[in-house]
Amino acid sequence: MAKKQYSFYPGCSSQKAASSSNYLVSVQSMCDELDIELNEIPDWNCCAASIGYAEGGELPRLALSARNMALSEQANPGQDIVATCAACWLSTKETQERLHGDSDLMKETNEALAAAGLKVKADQNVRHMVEVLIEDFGYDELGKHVKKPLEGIKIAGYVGCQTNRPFGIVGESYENPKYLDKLVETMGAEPVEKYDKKVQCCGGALAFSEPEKSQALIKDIIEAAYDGGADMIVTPCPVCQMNVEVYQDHINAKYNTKFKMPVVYYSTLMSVAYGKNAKEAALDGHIVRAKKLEDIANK
Amino acid sequence: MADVVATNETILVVGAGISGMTAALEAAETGKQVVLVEKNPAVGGRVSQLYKYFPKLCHPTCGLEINLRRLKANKNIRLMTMAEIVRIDGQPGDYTAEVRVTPRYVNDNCTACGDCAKVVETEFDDEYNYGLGQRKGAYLPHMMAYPQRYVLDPRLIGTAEADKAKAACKFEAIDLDMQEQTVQVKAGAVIWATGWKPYDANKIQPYGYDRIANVITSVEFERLLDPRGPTGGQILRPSDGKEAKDIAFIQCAGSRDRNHLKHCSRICCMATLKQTTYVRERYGDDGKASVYYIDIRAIDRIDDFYQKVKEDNTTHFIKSKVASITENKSNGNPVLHGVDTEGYHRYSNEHDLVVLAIGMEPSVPKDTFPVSVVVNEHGFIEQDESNGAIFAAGCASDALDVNRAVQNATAAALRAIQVVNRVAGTEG
Amino acid sequence: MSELNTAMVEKYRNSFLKEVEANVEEGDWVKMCMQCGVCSGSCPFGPHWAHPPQEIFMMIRAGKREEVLTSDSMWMCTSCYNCVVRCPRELPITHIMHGLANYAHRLGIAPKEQPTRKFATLFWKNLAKKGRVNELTLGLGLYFMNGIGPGIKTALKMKNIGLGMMKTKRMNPMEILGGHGCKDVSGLHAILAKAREIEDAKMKKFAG
Amino acid sequence: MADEMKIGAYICKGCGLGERLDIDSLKMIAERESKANVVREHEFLCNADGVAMIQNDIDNEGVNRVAICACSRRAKTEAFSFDNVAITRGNLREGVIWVRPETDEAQETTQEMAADYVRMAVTEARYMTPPAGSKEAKYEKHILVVGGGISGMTAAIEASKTGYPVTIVEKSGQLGGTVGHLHKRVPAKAPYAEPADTGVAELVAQIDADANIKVHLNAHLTRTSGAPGRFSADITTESGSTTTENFGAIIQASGFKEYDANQLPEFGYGKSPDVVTQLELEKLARQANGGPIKRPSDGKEVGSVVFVQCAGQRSQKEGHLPYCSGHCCTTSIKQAMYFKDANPDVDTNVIYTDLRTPGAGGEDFYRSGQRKKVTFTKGQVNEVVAEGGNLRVKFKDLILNEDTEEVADLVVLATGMVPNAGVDIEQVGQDEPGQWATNDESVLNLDYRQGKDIPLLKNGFNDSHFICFPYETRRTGIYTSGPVRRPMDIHQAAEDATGAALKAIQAVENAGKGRAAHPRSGDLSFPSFRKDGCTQCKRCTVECPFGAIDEDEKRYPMFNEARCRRCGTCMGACPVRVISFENYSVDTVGQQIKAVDIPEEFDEKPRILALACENDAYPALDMASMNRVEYSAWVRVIPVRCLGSVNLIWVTDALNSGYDGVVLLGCQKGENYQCHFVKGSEIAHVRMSKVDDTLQSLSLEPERVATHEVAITDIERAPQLINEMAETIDKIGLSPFKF
Repeated sequence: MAKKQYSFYPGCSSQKAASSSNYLVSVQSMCDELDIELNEIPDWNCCAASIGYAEGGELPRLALSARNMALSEQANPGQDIVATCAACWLSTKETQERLHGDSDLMKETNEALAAAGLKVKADQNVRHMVEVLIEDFGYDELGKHVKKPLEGIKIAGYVGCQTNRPFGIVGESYENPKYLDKLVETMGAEPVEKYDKKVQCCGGALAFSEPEKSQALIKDIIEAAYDGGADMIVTPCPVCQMNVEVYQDHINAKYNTKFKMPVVYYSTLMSVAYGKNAKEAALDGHIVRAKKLEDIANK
Repeated sequence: MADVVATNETILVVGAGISGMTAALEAAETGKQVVLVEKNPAVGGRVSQLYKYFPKLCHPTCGLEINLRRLKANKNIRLMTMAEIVRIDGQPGDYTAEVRVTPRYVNDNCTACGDCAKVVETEFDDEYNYGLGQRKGAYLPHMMAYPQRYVLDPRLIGTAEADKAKAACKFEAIDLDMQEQTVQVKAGAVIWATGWKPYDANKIQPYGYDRIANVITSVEFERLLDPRGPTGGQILRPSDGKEAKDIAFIQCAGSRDRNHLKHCSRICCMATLKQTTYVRERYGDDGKASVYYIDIRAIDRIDDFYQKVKEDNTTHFIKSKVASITENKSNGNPVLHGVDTEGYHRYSNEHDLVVLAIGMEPSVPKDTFPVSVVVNEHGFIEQDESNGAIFAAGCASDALDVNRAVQNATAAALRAIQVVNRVAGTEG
Repeated sequence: MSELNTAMVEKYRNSFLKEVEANVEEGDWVKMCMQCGVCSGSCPFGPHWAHPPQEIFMMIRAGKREEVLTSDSMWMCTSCYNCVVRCPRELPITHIMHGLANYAHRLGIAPKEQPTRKFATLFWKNLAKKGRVNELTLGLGLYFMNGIGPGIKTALKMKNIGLGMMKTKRMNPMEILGGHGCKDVSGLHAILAKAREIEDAKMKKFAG
Repeated sequence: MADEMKIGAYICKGCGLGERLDIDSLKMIAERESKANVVREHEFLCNADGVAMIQNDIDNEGVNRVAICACSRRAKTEAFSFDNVAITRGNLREGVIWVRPETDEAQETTQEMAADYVRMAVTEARYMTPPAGSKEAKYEKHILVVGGGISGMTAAIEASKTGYPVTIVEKSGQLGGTVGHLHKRVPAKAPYAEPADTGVAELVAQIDADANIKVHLNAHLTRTSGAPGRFSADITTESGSTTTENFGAIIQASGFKEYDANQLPEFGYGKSPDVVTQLELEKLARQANGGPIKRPSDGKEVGSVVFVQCAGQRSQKEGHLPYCSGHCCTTSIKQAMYFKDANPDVDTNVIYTDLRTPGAGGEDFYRSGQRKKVTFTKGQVNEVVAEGGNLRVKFKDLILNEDTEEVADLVVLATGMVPNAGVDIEQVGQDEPGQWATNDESVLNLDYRQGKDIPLLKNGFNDSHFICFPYETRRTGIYTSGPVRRPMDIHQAAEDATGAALKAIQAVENAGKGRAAHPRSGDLSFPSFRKDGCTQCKRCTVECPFGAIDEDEKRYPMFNEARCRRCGTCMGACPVRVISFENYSVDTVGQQIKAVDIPEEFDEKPRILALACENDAYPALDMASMNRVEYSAWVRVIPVRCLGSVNLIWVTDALNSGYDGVVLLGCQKGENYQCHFVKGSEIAHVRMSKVDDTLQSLSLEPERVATHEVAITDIERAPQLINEMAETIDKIGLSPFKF
């Protein structure tokens, strides 16, 4: 397969020493194996996620994503924009759809961009990394690269919200998407069947502002994984990863549970399965260590 | 079958459900020549799969019996079963239809004695019961199937079973060499009565029809009530065969929903109200029926049926489109989640069984009509000049109940007669 | 902004619905709701909504301006999009909720102590500063958004998480000194300013 | 069929009959006992060869009565249909071998069963004549349409298009009916988004241009008499002039009137001129003609309007309508659009409990209304009060769960449809012959014995078997159409009228050929009546479900053959048995009963007579046998056209001749009747309730006669009812009347 090139939008949380920097590391290792070249959008900015709305109005928020698209069009013309973060992907894709659906909005947005000498056409595809893997490679191809099948590991595929709704991955249902399970299988591990919290919301950004309410949801997500006999949870979303992983102590304290459930990214699994070492797979980037993966990685 | 004599004074009726049969019979009993084409092995259509009709709670087979007697007695109608329209060319007063006839592997000699079915062991999903039960590979589609002739499932052909069946027949009724054939049928006018099919419940993901055993559709529920049906007329739920006494009915399952069918399917509200009476019929005061609805559409004079059901204290109405269904893993009960919008009451209600009042979708997909007619965005045929002498009847024209379908089919018959009369030059 | 609020009250005396359609993101859709309630039942924070979306839509039509805009409910939206994908009438409910929250916030009548309102404001200010979010300052800001006292408490409660994040190199104390950001910050600011200007102008137009 | 009777009896050996039964002895019986002229057996009677054999006898042996002893009359019907001969069926398969066990013990009784069915088939054939068709048959293509609204005009145009001349009688001064008073109509075509032209003008123009359609305005029917093919109607105009015309069939499209809103004072109707009905709003809209609508009180442009749905409808309250009128929801949406299209700033609120916009068009139109910013509120309106030139609408908002109110310039009440069905013949009896007079309330003014108009079913709507056969009224050749049948909107009324036109045309054609109408379509037999012997007891004239029989001044029944539906209820009613049909008579059944061989008492073989309705009970027994549900070998089943045709003499004869029990199996009666002849089953039940006296006079136990309502799905129950009788006889012992 020839090298594949994409215009890459990493997003704030994946930056060096940021909350999902480990995500980026494993994505890089995965891409090396698959011969994917990610051309970072120069000087990209935050997408305002889905929490910027209170202070930043509609147009300012659209302008943020529009700026990223404009920069991408300049630097990486013709390349699909690929995001690894669910929120980044969603905001950008949404902006693109809204601009195309509403000529006034397009006009006003470009008016705003003009203030920095930018212009947006918003005609590039905006895709999530998972889409790239499934649509441009496919499970068979992804499977071919497996060197260390993740045998004996049972994994709950936690899809969450924003990689799933409102856009989602083509061919998947909102209520029961199967792509993570298929990826897990492809990597030689065993998916948790009927993991019925797989699309349950974790509270998203409200995990910060409404911790108790959110942690109640997170508890269910982890509990269901344990019920399904999972050794770990896999997710495609940095917010999900963080929320589900880092509050486990708080939840244990509040509900006197004994949660110690590793939460990793699909890219973590793939890096390990592709024979990368623990560091390359950023296994050291997890507060709850994914022992079983480390064992395989260190083999 | 190949020798179907038809002229441009013949009326071709496509589909022999209640609408098609009505149109064909009314035209024939007015003295017109009719060719009636049905893709299934037997006539009767969807209604023959219903336990009861609303609002009289009478049995569809009762009306079917009369229509069958009319059909048997009427020499003006030529019936072609297992036949489908490939295409129709021509113009008003002069159409030619290409009809594909698939082999039944059983000829007119069949006396429906059933000897073939005795020897055949292989079983297949029973279409008549929406796959809830099994039927033999040699079978009579149902008790009142007409033509009263057995069918050999094509999957049997070439197997030893087929030969066994042939050997068992004393009347040389089984012909394993039957081939598919295409027949040209001339017609002056065409009545398109291809009816409806239940919307694919798998697509309504939040309700987990594909994941939760005890979520079924309203058409399947009808089969459960049939004393000759897969459960012998008992309301036994799929997961564990236990009697379901606390039953939830979800309205607009696929209807009035841009994610599925945008239109209102009209019949579902009355169908559900009717089905709540089944619960009462089986369990008396021990049963419980809960109806989750957006608007109850018991239209025109049969609204009193709704009034009556409302008075039944075992029946409950919740104004709410159910948001999602989960399964109580310990007992297989579906749990309905949502909000009763009349005053905002959040619920998570557990029931023994959920019946989806499934929407009505035109049988023929919008883009695959073998004839050129004006079809609206919902897939129904619009009344339009440019349709020429091709007239929709029944649920091919809109989501209709039986009464309206018959009314509409009778009208379609007259429109067709007007054309063939013109051809014959008999108009006054 | 509350003179804007009075202006709006004036202008849309009897029709809150018209006001929403004119000034709220995707507000045009409110009229299309058929009160099925699937959104209200689909929300993960559902139980915490005093008025779930479908009820809010009805309240808007019923002209309950005060109750809606001062409500804490829209701020319960976690942006999970469950309601959007299930709505039989295609309403972009998530955006409408964001839009209503934003509108109430701008009119200055949103509940002052609403934590999500505060956090969202913080978040925006944080990202707007340098174009990228500084998680550390955001986090600290979050802990202290209810004042020093509770701030310390939360900070302590979050200590272990913080340490864990640092250990795993997912948080960097040095960020406090600046950290990530766009190069062309001024350009970004210009864009945001312009965008805001356009929007305000529109709203003034409606108000005037 | 003048030439002498020649009976052919044909016994089939297929489907196991040959193995299970002694065919030779059956042949013997047919020949020696039943005296069939030709008796043949066949390996496989229903195949081409078997059928050819029979046809050959008909053509060359002069056989004109064919007794086919094979399978049920419901099986192989097409194979065994021979022209110009009388055909009977001895049901040896479904009636005998499929319901009896294949055991040596059962062999004897099974054979006896078969033997009796052979006797019965041949005997029935002996007493049948191939029907020749009614002598009264008259062919009159002219169709009368009563009512010039959408339904009437559509019916007229469609009938004329088909080649049948039409006369419309309209009571008002113009065509158009209610719809003629509308500003616009709810659209009937995609995209179902905007109010559409009513189309009335076009229809009227079409009628004016159609030489085949004659119109009488300001006219009504002062007398209607006759029958399909020979109706005669007196058409009287306001001026008093009367013309009499002849018609082949009649379509009653007399429409509806708006419910009287004065019965809704709680909604302020009558108190404020600004509370109007939907029809009154149409008037305002037409005056405004696309411009802003002004309110009646002071001519102020309406700035806010509230629509109150289900006003006096769907309500059990005294004086309210219990039903839903179906069209009002979309009508209100359309009317709200009148306001929005003229001025988008007008506040329009539709207050409903259930919004009913069915089908594809309905839901699209609802969305279109929302797009135009019509507000929809699920609520219950309690009161409308006029106050300071405004209206205060007090209602409970069912979503926000609060009592609230809204001030409006105008309130529109969605009141319901009340059918113009004429007089209720249950209440207004018919005048005596000779004293017959026109009734101004009546629509048809029929001079029929049973009353001036068509019977009602419920809530003032005309009777109709409204699921499977909606057009079947109880007055043959007269078809109701539009809102007299059930509430309906314009689109449905037009469809309905087109269908009614077909039924009328069909009635014309059938009457012309002397054939029966639905459900015995094509039946050429007709009731023949022996005047001498008639006691003028009136039972037949009173009981005929279709009002087919009138009375002459001497009180003798006058059979209007073309009105007759061939159910035989008159035959069942007649105490002196002077009414019969060529192919169905007191004898065709009575002689079968006698033909059965009644064993000696000491044989201890009871005999049960089952008279089963051929529409439901008989098929149920057939299907039972297809499932091999066994039932008593003592029973002999005779299918009847309708339980209403059962004459008491059959029961008494049976008991007299030694039967031990009689079971009557009919259809469900009552409001939700399933009887295809409407009243037959009910009448039979009434008659049988009186049979006890007869039994007492014979000093027999009343349990020996049982009457049941059976559904076609009673596949287990029907046989069980027969077995129950067998058990009863077991208990109470055999009949003393054995010889």
